[in-house]
Amino acid sequence: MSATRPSFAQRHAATLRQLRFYAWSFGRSPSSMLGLAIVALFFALAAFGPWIVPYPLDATGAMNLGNRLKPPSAAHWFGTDEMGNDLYSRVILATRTSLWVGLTIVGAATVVGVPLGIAAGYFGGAVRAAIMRVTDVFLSVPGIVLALAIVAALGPGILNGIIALAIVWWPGYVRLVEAKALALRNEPFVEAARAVGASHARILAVHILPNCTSPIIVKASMDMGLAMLAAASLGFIGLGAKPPAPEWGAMISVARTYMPNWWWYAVFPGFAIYLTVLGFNLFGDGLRDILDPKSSRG
Amino acid sequence: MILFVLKRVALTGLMLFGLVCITFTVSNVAPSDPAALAAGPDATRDMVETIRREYGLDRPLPEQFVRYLGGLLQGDLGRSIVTTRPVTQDLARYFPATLELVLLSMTLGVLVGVPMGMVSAVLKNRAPDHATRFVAVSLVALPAFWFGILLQLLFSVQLEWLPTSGRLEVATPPPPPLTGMLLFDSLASGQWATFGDALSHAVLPALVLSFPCLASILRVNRAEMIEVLGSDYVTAARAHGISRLRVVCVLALRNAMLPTLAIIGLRWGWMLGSTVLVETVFDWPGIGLYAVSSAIAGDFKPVMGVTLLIGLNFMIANLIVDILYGVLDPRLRTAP
Amino acid sequence: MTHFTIGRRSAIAAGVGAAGLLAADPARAFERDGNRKIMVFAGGQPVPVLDPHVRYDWSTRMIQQSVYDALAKYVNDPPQIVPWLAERWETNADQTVWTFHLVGNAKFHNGDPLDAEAVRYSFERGLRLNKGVAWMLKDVLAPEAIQALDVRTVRFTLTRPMPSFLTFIPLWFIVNPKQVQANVANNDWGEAWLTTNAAGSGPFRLRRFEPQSIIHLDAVADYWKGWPQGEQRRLSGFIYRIVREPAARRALLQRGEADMITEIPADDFEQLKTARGIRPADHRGMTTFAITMNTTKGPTADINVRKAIAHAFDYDALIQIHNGAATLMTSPFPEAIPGHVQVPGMPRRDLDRARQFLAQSRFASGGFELEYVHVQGLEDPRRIGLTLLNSLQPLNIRVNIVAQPWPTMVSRGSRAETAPDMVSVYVTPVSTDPDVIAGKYHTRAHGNFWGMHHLTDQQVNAWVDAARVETDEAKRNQLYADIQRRVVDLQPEVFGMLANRRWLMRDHVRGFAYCPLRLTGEIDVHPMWIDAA
Amino acid sequence: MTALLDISDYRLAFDGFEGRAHVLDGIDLRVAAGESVGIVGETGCGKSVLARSITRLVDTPPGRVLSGHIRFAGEDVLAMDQRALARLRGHGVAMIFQDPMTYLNPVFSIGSQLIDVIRAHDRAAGQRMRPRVAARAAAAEVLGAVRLPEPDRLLDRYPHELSGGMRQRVLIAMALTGTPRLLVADEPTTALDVTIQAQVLRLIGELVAERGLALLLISHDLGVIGALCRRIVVMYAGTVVEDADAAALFDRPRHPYTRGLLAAVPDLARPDHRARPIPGHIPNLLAPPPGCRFHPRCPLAVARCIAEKPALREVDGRRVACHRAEDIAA
Repeated sequence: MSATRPSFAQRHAATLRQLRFYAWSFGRSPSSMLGLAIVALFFALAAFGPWIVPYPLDATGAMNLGNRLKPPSAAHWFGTDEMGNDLYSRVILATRTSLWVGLTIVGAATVVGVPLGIAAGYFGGAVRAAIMRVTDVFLSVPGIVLALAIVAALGPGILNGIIALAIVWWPGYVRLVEAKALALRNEPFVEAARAVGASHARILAVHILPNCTSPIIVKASMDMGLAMLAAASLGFIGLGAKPPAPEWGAMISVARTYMPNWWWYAVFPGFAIYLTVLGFNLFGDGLRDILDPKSSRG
Repeated sequence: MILFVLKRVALTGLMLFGLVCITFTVSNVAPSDPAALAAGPDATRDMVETIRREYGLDRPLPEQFVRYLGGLLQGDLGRSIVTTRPVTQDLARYFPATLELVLLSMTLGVLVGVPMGMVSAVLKNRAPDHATRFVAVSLVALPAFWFGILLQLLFSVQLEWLPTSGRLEVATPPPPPLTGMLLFDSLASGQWATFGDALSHAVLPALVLSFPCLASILRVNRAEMIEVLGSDYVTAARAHGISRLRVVCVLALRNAMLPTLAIIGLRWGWMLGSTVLVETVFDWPGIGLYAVSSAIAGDFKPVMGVTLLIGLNFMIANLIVDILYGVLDPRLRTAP
Repeated sequence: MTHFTIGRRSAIAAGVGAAGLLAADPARAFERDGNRKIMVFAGGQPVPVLDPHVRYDWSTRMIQQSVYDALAKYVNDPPQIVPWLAERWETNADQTVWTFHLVGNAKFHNGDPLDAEAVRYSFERGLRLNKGVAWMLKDVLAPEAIQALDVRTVRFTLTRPMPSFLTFIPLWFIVNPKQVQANVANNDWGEAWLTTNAAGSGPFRLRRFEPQSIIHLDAVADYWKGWPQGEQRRLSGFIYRIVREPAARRALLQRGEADMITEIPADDFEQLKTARGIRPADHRGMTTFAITMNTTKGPTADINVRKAIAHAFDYDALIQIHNGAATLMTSPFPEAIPGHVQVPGMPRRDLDRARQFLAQSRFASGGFELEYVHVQGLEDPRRIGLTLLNSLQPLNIRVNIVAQPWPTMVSRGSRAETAPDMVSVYVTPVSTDPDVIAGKYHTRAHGNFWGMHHLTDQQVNAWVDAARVETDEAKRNQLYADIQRRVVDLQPEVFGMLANRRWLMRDHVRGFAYCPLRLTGEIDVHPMWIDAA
Repeated sequence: MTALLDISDYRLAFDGFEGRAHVLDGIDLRVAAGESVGIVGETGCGKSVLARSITRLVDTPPGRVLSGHIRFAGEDVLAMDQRALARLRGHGVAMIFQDPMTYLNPVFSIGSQLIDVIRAHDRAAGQRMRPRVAARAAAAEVLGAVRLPEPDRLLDRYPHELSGGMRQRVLIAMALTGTPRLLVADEPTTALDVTIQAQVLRLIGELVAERGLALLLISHDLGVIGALCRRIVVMYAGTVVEDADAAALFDRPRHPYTRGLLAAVPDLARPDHRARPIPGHIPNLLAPPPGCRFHPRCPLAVARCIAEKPALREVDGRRVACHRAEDIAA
């Protein structure tokens, strides 16, 4: 009977049409496509960086003091830094650090924020009041200042930076998901599910969570860039990655004393941050336009 | 309305308490001895002890916490070990500078962001719109600390159009203190030269600080404007022959004010926080710089003070925005 | 009220309203006040607390030295102690009683005479506050043991012989008791008030004190000690401008908005020292840099590991990092400290010997990781950390470079169990007293940042204790020589280098005189002037 | 004599994902001065787009006019410049819309919105805009004209403070501030309670009669249209399928779709009559069916219906677009 079985395309016609529509809308926006391209490049560099850079050892503590602060050249496309290391290699290899930072912060924020948000929105009442009050407190904390305090207390280092930023990042997700879950709670299909005696867990898993995914995906993709930017900012204040690991913010922090005569030292890492954050933001913006068009808010 | 405000104030107090708990915990998670820093590198142990006693750091943490809370109720944020002065005095000294910067940035953000958002919305999906959105996203993506340095090098070092850092030329006497905001004070006392001097110092940091805010305002205004322009009442207005210019500039702008206001409320605290970076780059002696230098010195009372101040600002800003919403939005005005 | 005639500034300021941001006029290079000039000096370190008995670091000391006077003053290189408020002094045979005779004409800025009681009060205040400078004298001097014998005579009676007593005297500034007492709150000895105010007698008085940005001093026209450059040339004022970014400081100097800057990155210095209109000052410093190793725990407890590290370390890189503006230590003591000897066999990079040492240790094949902690935000120690990491790779020793805030680092280092394996430590002697340096290796030092090695050696202890009370100079020097050799042998640290102290100034700046006993960026403003039309 | 409104062969499409949607496909419609015409059709048949097209309120892009023209009082609407358009909107064609809540700006008072419209009309007429105070009097007057009590006080109130019926009256007032000759009412009563519906319809009828306006009433509700209109135009999927006198249409529908539409209406007067929905769905306008757009749902469809698009032609004293119009028994 296999001959009469509907093909994959037929079975999922609606889904495929939806996806085609997304792709079509996304592709129509040049800025979204640019974002996609940058994000793809970023992931590629993070994945294959060590194999494509000319001096992979320069990110692990090599020194070449005879070659300090050389301007960009054929041998060193982005020039060299104050330890004689190849900046091109270090900038490329730092993508991995950034990727890791972005993923971890956003991941942690999602893991903490989404369940809390769903619980608050779905259960309402005292649960919601408690969760949202705590969230509001955290939201009112100036993120970078709290992160600064945390890192100053724990000591610098990427991990501490990530912890600090994750602590200030999750409340945004609670807010986002809570509003959505609150709206969904009163949707007829949820009421129907409740009426037929579905368990809370089932309702949450089957009805609430899937309907929250679009805004979460959009926010997460935007936050990737912003989290990297925040981590770089901490790096700049001197609270970033441990040497010799390359990290853009920390590189700029060192490089600023070499401005403007050794401009390449600060310019390339800064541009890398800018491009990456830009890419993720454009990408997220594009995603929002197609997945969550109603919410193009600040 | 009064009840609403009272409730909000009570809630704000509760949230401040939460904030104190958070910052206090954060400040004490790691073994750090700011007293050693204050005592100086050569100090003997008993000298460090003297300072520790003086600042109550020798007490058990719960006691320190209770004392801090007690002080807080009387408006006392403790003393900075590094400056030896009460944190409230330091904040009073540095906050006006930050406030000046943030107000200027907000103004910039609104003056540029709102029109750009409107233009972008009117020309939706055409070249200027794509360009504007690209600029908006760029402004968010630019690392403020990096771009600030670049601007500084361009305008101050290479072109020598603007001063490098600080708030006034060294020899310019500050205007008679009124608010501590030099721009305001110099205007109030009619010192135009001083005003120009202060403005030329504030331009770059304010510009850099305004970028994310500007982008937000732009984005929100664009979205709101698109929504408004697509709304039935705009269709109706157009059907009644009201010119497009008037529809965009007057009717829709009024609708756009509310979300802009909300953004300002949201961004207010956020911008106070991000002065941490901008003030570091531009040597702007405000609370951001104060927080950074204190944090690096392990001097946590000032960090807590700054956090609380910004948190309080955030809460108050939101309260004001909520109240203003009620005033500006007739739909909420009569609502209970 | 002084009137500034500041041509370009006013023009800029007036024009800015209309965005009239004029291009710089390169001819202008200093602030004028009538015919006199105001010197602008830019550095990165603020002056949070001005009280001379509470705080001292280079920027603070520079302002303190300008608004206050001490009984004596350090000048010149090699350093000398010259009479200042005291015109002469004498001591008894065992150096326990010191008597100072004051000049007759010194007066405070408010006109009060500076008498013996003011000196007594100031020393008592320093001791009672038990902060800042107190450590120098608190062990030998009780507040009651200071006597104002008459208006111009002060006597200090010490509890034990102290040959180095005089070396600390220039660091104790004299405050005006009347002014201070008038501003006492809660029995604080006027501490709160003196934090941002001054009650001194120095060549300058405080005009504007903004601890994080600008400190503006006015010269005292009738300064009791007079002006070495002559009344005609003396400055009208001095402005210390706090500019945290090195690039911004540099720009200020290049634009002529600062007459002198300090805290200059080595590479910047190289570029600017030959620039037109700019003059460098480059002098051998007194600040030792060492990598202190924890001698009580982990691999570094093993002396052979320590020696292996010391012989693997790339000393040349230390010099290279400073673009040659540093000298390697030839002993645990800086050269300018009396009693310094060149210790033979100071470790230098020699990988074979390093491997031999490692082979003799319990960790013959390496394979372990050591933590290297440096103060967060300091660039040179970070680079040195990278050098260390690189140097130890051949020994199969990994290095974990950790930046920590100073208080955290000190807090960790105060106990042997938590002290890091390796820490970068700068030590700047504030006086020429060798006991301070030798004391770094005494058991007493444990708990202080320079004692993070937690070394306990009875021999060193005994010698240090003997030397500090030995009044015979030859015997004392012999003891210090023994200590230096012994310490090198024990290798509690990788003995590093002494970085040069460097300033850049516009070529119209005159009267700069280097003295190694000032702190890193500190200058003595009193004799300085600006030679320009 | 030319008709007041003359739409001929008007074809409008929207470009979007998956291609071009042919929303209006060759509309022919004439409205004479003072005539009341109703347009009826299912949701999505293009009647609202048609209404908006009359005053060029359809944004292009995404809209795109493929052919045809629209003339109002002899002037080509599609060729008008902004000024002429403003005049048309103020003094030619007035529109009232479906949902009075969303068509009033929530953050402005009623008075402010009315005054804006009045002043805009002044300008469109080439006169000096009267000052807001003077315009306020006019606004109060026009509110009175739509039978709203206490118009002066009403001016200072906001849309959300009014009931639905009042809001619709305000919208009608707004439409009548100029000197329109044609009133286009797009589902004016759909969002209202049934009791209010009748009042509003009566009001519209009275105003149209008083002022001698032509009326183009758009609704999916045959009852509403029947109450006010002498002539009814039935639209299906972007085409006019039947255009007839109301009585004739109700009595003897000549298009199968019209017949289906009538059959779908429950008739309370005849309880035995069962409402029968039309089977099938509205066609996908991206790829409309060839020939007659109704043929997939038409019980009478023949091969010709698939092959050839039926033109509007005179049959039985009306215009019908059906090859089998003659075959449909009355």
